[in-house]
This record gives sequence, structure tokens and C-alpha cells, in this order.
Amino acid sequence: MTPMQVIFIITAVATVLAAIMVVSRRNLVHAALFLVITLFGVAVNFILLDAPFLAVVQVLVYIGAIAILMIFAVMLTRNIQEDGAGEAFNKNVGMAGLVSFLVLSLLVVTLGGWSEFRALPPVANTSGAVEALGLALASADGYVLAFEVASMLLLGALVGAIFVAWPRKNENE
Amino acid sequence: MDNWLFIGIFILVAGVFPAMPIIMFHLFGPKRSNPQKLETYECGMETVGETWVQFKVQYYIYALVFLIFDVEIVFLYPWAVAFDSLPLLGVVAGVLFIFLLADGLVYAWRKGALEWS
Amino acid sequence: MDPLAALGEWFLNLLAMINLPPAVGQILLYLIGVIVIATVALVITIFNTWLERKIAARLQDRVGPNRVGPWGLLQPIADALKMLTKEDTTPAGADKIAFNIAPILAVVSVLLIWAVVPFTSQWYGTRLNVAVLYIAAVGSFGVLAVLMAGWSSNNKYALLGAFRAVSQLISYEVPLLLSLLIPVLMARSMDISTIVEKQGTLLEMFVVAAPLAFLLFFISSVAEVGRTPFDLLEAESEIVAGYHIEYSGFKFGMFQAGEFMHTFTISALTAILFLGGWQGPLVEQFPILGLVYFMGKSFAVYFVTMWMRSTLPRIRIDHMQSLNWKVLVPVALVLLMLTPLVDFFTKDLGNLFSLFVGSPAELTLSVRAGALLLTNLAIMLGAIEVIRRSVKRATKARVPFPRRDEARPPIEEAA
Amino acid sequence: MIPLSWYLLLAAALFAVGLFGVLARKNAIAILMGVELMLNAVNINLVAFWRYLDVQAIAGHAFAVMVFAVAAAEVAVGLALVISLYRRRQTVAADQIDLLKW
Repeated sequence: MTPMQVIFIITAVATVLAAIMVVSRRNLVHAALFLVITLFGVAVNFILLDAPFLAVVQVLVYIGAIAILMIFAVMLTRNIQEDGAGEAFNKNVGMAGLVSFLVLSLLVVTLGGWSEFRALPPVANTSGAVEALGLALASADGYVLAFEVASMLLLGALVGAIFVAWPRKNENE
Repeated sequence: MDNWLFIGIFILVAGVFPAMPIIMFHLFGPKRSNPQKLETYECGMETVGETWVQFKVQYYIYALVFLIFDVEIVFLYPWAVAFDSLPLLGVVAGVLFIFLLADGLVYAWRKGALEWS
Repeated sequence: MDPLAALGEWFLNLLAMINLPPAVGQILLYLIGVIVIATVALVITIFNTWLERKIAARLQDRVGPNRVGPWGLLQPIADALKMLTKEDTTPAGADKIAFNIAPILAVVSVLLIWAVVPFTSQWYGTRLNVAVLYIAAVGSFGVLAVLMAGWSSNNKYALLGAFRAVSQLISYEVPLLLSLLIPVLMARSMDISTIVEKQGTLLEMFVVAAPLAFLLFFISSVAEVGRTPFDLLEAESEIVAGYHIEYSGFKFGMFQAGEFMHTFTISALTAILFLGGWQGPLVEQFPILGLVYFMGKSFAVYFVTMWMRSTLPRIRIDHMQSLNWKVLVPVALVLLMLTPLVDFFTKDLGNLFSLFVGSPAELTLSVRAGALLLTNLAIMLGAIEVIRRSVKRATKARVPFPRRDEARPPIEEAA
Repeated sequence: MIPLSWYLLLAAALFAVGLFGVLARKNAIAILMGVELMLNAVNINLVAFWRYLDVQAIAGHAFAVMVFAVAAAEVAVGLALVISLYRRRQTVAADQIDLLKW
């Protein structure tokens, strides 16, 4: 085993274990903190895949913004009654477990027998990726449409979310 | 990859540096604890109820605007790095992107969602 | 040859002689480098706690610490010893793990920035081609630390303080990220060492071409650290002490140390991104001079933060949010829309003029810097005018405060 | 070195865990966390294929960045709905939100 493989296995196991904690903890703040560990594990995987830009963005966007927003929402909607006695799962838990187990085993069986791409291609210099991405995002034969549509999507999300979350005038709190 | 090995080692060492005095402090600090000391510090009053405060929706709105801006700014960094090789269209695309971003702020402002009331 | 590089070479050779594989030697070298950088950052922080007390004292016409050691220089050590005599308490209802991790995370998030800070042209932890975003990303662990500390204390005031602190931190991260984009745009690189290298001459310093971005970055960084005038996180008169109310001794000390280190870190970052870092006269011949320039610029910025701390009053929470969302963010957005356009159209102007005079490169540079400077000044003046008018409109409606004799009518003569 | 299938297996595991979270959790915010896990699994796949197939083709990066944008939009609107719902019905349990159910 090479050192790279050891690092990969450690992060992969930690990532998946933390993910399991995310879906099984009843305390939602704990679940969100485990989510942070999972997200960080994914960022480490991006580093191993020579995509440092995406790793940094993963930390900045997911941990710095999305996880924080999740924790905020958990605390805003905390209900004393639901906190202690409430169940973590709904009544479909058995079915859900079965479905996700089937999906996983299907993927594992398919991928387990797959022998292509055993080794990393030797292209070591991926440092130009950020510039290439920037160029692709803003050029007409690249993704300029997707770039602007993403902006519109985020604008729509911002407007919609504020509209939904902001209390109406006639609503007495 | 070597750079990131350095960062990895840095994360480990940076964790050990502040942990050391805390552990030392835990081991060698005085321990004269009693239940009174471990109570929640709330101006000497008895704590009533669980720790739970109904927070204003305002906190959520700020976090929300921050999230959207955060993601949009991340898009702009590669654009800025590639600026030298961009044609005029590319520059305008970026400026349009920022303009759309500003629209969201204008909406939030007009809605009064940015007021701290 | 650079003395540190020579030392590293010698160390690697030494390890090779005792038959260690080169990879292990490299890792050991990295480990030593990491420890040296982290120690330097911590020592500067410890020194700064003394410096800050001394300068705050001078600004308020006091003497400051002067008992322990010469000029009170050993005061930080006395403070640390005092902290060691405090009791380590963990409140009864606290979430133990999160409660103990939070102070460590608060220091880690700041310390990690020093991994990419260039001290001179040769001395830096490492060069990342995404360094600027790395710095922003690492800062998000600080936000997480605050939220963890506030929540795990199981205390209403701590939680409320954490919410206030986090909403301030994430709000000011928006203008911070926006103004960070300007140096990246002007250097065409996210590598922080490249950004310094691009600021070779006085005219090339980014503060000349983008003074507004410099101001935005500095203000939002100070708010990010939570120093006066943005220290409402620990406004003692309002919310007891903020998110770290339940912490004692060294755990509390870690939050304080993190804050001190963060203040110097943002000063260093301001010096690097806008004031040219280690650049200065004669730095090519003697790279070691770079360290002097870098430290000099950093401490100059740091002095400004200390000066602000001793002179400005605390800002109100609604003003704090309005300043961010209604002044800094719109100004940053306008700046960010105009800078690329101006930059793009002045890119080739130098070639045009060079038909008549001088070398094109130098001319382009001065034309571009001049145009950007004018844009910045125009936006700044426009913003000031808009703010002045809206303040004027807002204050007209205000009822004047009654004069003293009107407010309290004379007491009728008693019967 | 690490074969590509290892990354795909990791992504598959994350995806299955996230799917379980989406289907089985009661709290609406926990369901959103499950969705985040699934989106992350997708991103690992995208980046892994980018690295192993063609580093020059930037599509892997571009799609991954788009996934970030979509995830952010989804979380923003989803959590806004949850908060709005909590204000009216005092609940965040997904199986009690059945007004549209006949």
C-alpha cells in the first residue's frame, strides 16, 4: 500500500462514518457538526484528486456557509417538545433502509468488477485548471450561458427565500 | 501535492499548539469544584427553563444573503484569474454577473429585510 | 544562497547519511518548517499583547505595564502564569466535546493563515495557487468555533452572543471577499506570493490603484476580528460577555490569543495584498531586507488598529449591520463592476501613446494606475455624497431634544 | 496508486447514506442534510472522472461548480420553507406537513 492509499482509506472511512452519524443522530446540532466532518473529508478527497480550487471552495461554501445556515435553521426551529421525546426517523425507516441498501449493493457489485483506470494518469500539472475554468465560464463557446443562468438561479433563490421566510404584514407573531 | 502535504502537517501541528496549554491547564490547574460553580452563569439567578431562545428571523436572512453572495463570489475568482485572456464579451459577462448579484441586494433592501429591528 | 535554504539542504544531506528514505526527510523538514512558522506567529502574538497594552496606555496618557521585567516586557508571561492558577470548569449542562474543541478551533483557524504568508521572497510556508481563497476558507472555521462555543455552553447569553457574533462575522465576510477580488483581478493570480511580486514599484502597489478596495478590506477585516469599534460581540454592558462567557483560564485565553493573533494577521494580510509585502528598495540584492519591510508595514497597519481601538467608541448593532449591507457591500459591488471595465479598456492604451513617447510598458502602467485611481476616487466621493444626503433626509424628521427648562417645568410653589 | 473505482465506491456509499437520510428522517432539516450528502457524492464522481479521463477538458470543474450553486440555492429556499412552516404550524416534522395530501 502506498501512503496515498493509506490517506485515502482513512479519509474515506471517516467521511462515511460521519455521514452515517449525520443521518442517525437525533440531536440535529450534532448531526450538523458531523456533516461538517463529512464535508471536510470530501474536501480532502478533492485535494487527492488534484483539484485544490474545488477543495477550497468546498470548505468556503459548504462548511463556511451551508453548514452555518443549517445550524441557524436548526436553532430557529427548535422545539422543546420535539427535542427530547421525538423520534429521529419516520415510519418508513425499514423501507428506506432496504432501498438505500439495494442501491449501495447494486453500485458495489457493478463497480467491484470494474478493472479500468487502475492508476492515476501521470498528468501532474493541473495548476492551470483555475484559469481554464475562468476562461471557459466567460467565453461564448464555453459555459457563459451556464454562468449567467447560475447567476439568475442564485438571484431567484435569494428573492424566493427572502419572500418565503420574511413574515407577512398581517401575520401576528 | 507537496504543498498540500505541508498544509496537512500544518493542520495537525496547529491543532497541537493550542491543545497543549489546555491539557496542561486541565492537569495542573486547581480543582475545587462544587455543583454551584458548574451552574449556568446568568447574573446569579437560578436558571429557568431550558436553554432555548426564540431567535429572530433576521439572523437567518443575513446568513441567507451571505450564502448566496458567497457562492456567486466564488464564481468570480476564476474569472478574475483568467482576466488577461478574456475577450470583451467575457469581461461583459462577468460584469453582468455582478450586476445580477447586486439586484438581489436591491430586492432585500427594498423588502426591508436588511433592517435590524 | 539563501541561509534557510542552505540549512534545509544540509539537514536533508544529514538525514541521507543515516540512510533515511528521502520522503521521510522531506516530511521531517516540513514538520520543522511548520513548527518554526507557528512558533514565530505565537511569539509575535505574545509580544503584541505587551505592545498593545503599552501603546494603549501611551495613547491614554498612562504608563502601562512596567513592573515585571524591563519595561514590563515579561508581563505576558505573568499573565499566562496567572491564567494557570484559574480553575478549569466545564458547566454542568455543557456538551463536553464541542465545548473543549471550540477554543482550539478558534486558534487553528487563524494559525492556518500563516502557512501561506510570504515573509520574504524566499521565506514562506508554501505557495498555493489558490492561496487567497484558502485564507477565506480557513476563516470559516473561526465562525464554526464561535457557533460551537456558544451552543455547547448551554447558556442563553452565550448562545445569544454566538448568534450576534456569527451574524456579524458572516455579514462582513461579503465585503471582505468582494474586496479581496480586486487584488486578485489586478495580479491575475490567486497566489499570494505572485500578488506581492506584482507590486514591485511604488506605482504598482495596489493601494495606489485601488485605495477604495484597501479601505473596504481593512474595515471589513477589523470587523471580522471583532475589535473596537466592532466589539459588540463582548459588549459587557449588554450581553454579559458574549459567546465565551462560560470559559475560564486557558480555554478563555485561547479565544483571546486567537483574537490577538487574528488582529496581527489581518494587518500582515493588508500589508501583503495592498502595500507590497516584502517589496522595497534594494530587496533584490539583499532578500533578507524583505523581512524588515514586511514586518515594518505589518506593524504600521497594526498600529492603526490599536489607535482605532483606543479612540473610537463602540458601534451600535443596527448601525453595524447597516454599515455593512448599505454602505460597504454596495460600494464594493460598484467598484467591482467598474474596475474590470476600466482595466480592460486601458490595457492597450500604452501601445497607442508609445507611438509618440517613451516605452509602452511603463506608460500603460501609469495610465492604468491613474485611471483606476480616478475611478476609485469618483466612487468614494459619490458614496460619501449619497450617504450625506440620506443622513440629512433622515435627520430632518427627528424631533429636537427639548431644552432643559422645557423638559422639566419649574415646580409649582407648594401650598 | 488509487484506482478510480475506489473514489466511485466512496461516492456510492455517501450517496446511499444520503438517500437513507432523505427517505427515513423525520425532521425536514435533516432531510436537507441528506440531500447535501447526495450532492457531495455526485461532486466526487464528477471530479474523479475529470482527473482520470481528461485533465484538459474543464467540464468536470465547471459542472462541479454548478453543483455548488445548485446546492446553495436548494438549501436557501428549502430552509426558508422550513422556517416559514415552523412559524405557522410549529412543527418541522416532514410527515405532519400533509395539507396537500388527500
